[in-house]
Amino acid sequence: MSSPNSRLPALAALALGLVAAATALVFFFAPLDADQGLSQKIFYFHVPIALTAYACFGWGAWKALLHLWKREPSADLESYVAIHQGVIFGALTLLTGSIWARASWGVWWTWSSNQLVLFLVLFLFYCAYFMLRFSVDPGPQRANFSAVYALFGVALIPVSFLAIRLASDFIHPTVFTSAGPQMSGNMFFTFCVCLAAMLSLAATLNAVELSGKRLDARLRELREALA
Amino acid sequence: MSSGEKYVAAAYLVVFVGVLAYVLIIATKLARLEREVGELAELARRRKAESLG
Amino acid sequence: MSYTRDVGALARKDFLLELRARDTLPAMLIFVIATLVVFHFALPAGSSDLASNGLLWVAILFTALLGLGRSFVPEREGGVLDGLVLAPCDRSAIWLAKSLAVLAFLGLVELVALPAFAIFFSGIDGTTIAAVVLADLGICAVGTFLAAMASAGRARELLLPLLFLPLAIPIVVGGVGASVVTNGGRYLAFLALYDAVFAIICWASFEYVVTE
Amino acid sequence: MIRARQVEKRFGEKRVLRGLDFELSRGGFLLVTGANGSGKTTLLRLCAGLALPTAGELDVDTSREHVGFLGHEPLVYRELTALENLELYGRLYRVPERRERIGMLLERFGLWDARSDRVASYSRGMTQRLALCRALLHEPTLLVLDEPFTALDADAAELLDRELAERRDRATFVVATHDPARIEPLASARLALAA
Repeated sequence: MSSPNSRLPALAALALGLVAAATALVFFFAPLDADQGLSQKIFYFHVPIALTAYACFGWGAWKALLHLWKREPSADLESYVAIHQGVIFGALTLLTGSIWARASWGVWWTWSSNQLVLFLVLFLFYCAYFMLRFSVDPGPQRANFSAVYALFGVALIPVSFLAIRLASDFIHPTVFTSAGPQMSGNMFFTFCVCLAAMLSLAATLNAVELSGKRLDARLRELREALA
Repeated sequence: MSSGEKYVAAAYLVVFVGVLAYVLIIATKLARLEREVGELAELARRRKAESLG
Repeated sequence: MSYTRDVGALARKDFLLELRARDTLPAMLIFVIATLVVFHFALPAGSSDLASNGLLWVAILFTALLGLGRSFVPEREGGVLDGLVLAPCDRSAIWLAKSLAVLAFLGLVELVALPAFAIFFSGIDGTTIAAVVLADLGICAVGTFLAAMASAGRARELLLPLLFLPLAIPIVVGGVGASVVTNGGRYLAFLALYDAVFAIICWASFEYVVTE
Repeated sequence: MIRARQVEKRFGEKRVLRGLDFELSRGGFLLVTGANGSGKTTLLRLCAGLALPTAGELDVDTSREHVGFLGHEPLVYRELTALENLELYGRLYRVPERRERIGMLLERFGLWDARSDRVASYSRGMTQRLALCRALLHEPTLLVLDEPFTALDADAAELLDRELAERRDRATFVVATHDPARIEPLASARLALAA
């Protein structure tokens, strides 16, 4: 709680640089996909955003574990903010995924894209996380409930993934490959830069929100001290 | 614009708008914090004046 | 084993409560039959048996939800949960006993519901019954855990379905898969995996739900 | 037995207890007084182990099975009978000679005749007496009692007086009350909480 957040500007600068570089690479460097043409470029940020959302959920669960295990006082807030971030990126995944589905298959939603369906399930799950969190009064109970539910989340991700893979056998037998054909080296490089850009963007937003929350807490302390 | 271009632009727009919405939320929060700090500064100033006077 | 004795004492109390109040079991029974009747009218004539098989799982899920929503009501009145938490037994015994009680109620309801389904719609094979048993384990383990959390919140009745349904989607996938695919072995394996994973998580973390 | 150093308890933004210091030796009797909302109940829940302090240290030198807690709520199932409730707790606490002990307690607190009635049909005083039975069932060595005289009539209150006096040298007590006169003679330490 005490360390001055000096890394935040550096992180923001990194995110800025990477996002700019990623955008430039996507449009001026990466070769046009032979099959899908221009709309394949959605892939360069749709997939990194999805992976970033997973990273946020994972990070939130890790902090939740630290809360339950080591009783770190700041872990509850950090876990909550990370999951909040994950939900924002999850919503973006759904939206960009929907647009991609429209561009490549001509429909706004397809149950045959396992990634999209998985995200819908996770999105619902983490929306319930917020309902749970805000139906309990602030305090240790709220922190515990949130942490336990966040841990359920990381168990649900692989289990749901498996479930949706299994379900595609009887729900929708035709399988599209959503990653498209093999990526060339240039495409892969662009993809990696995009992923780094999204991760750093998420880390920056995460840090901004956390420092805002800490500021809130300190203001409250100050108010109490002055009152 | 071809339809491919349109969809790429739309997807970019969605992400951009998402980030901007985030900025908006942070901005309202910042405004609130600024107001609260102002109130506290005022309180501290009055406190100081009282203790002097 | 003192752990099993604790679980036994706690589960016995839940059966006593149900015998005394008799509100959960009859409600679940009537609900599940009513749901099946509604499904008959929801399915247009000529719908395949596969569709009704899917609906069976919806009926089971929502009936379980009905029972789960009631499961921690007696503890809430009179603050009994504090008393149980203070007792020297392992806290996970509270969860396990409650899960067993809910499982028993759900099992009893299904003893009526599955034959009723077979009469109203289509026959049920052994794989489906195995899937129902495995799914019940998962539903009761996870559902009881979430019901304990939901009952401590402000929006109790509202909260439980929201918490539970996303977690129940894999159960539905496994259950429907087992009942509609000819060789459903891997769906049963998947249900067993689900039960194991979530039962362990619930067992290990229930302590944090009832203590600070 | 209990040592508190700079104990603080807050629920979110609300601070309930702040900078609390006290010590209670084995066999002591701590009388906690204070107005409504001064944090008596919170302090007792901390002592019983139902809650943890947000900051500071609170050492309670005993294990869970030796704590007897009487809270605001009776901690018994309303739809079960007195006997069934005590049976359950007796099993969980592994009380030796459970039946005899339960019978003796019910007899002493005047609930024997109502032992097979649902708690929901009890008056508030009877419920409070049952709650006392529950708290004393396992012969606790640390008794944490929150307003034990609530809803008791004159006879029952006198009974409780005797019960407390009799256990005074066998157990350590933490008792919260807004009416300290009644148990003042038993107290070895006092803690007044400010609102």
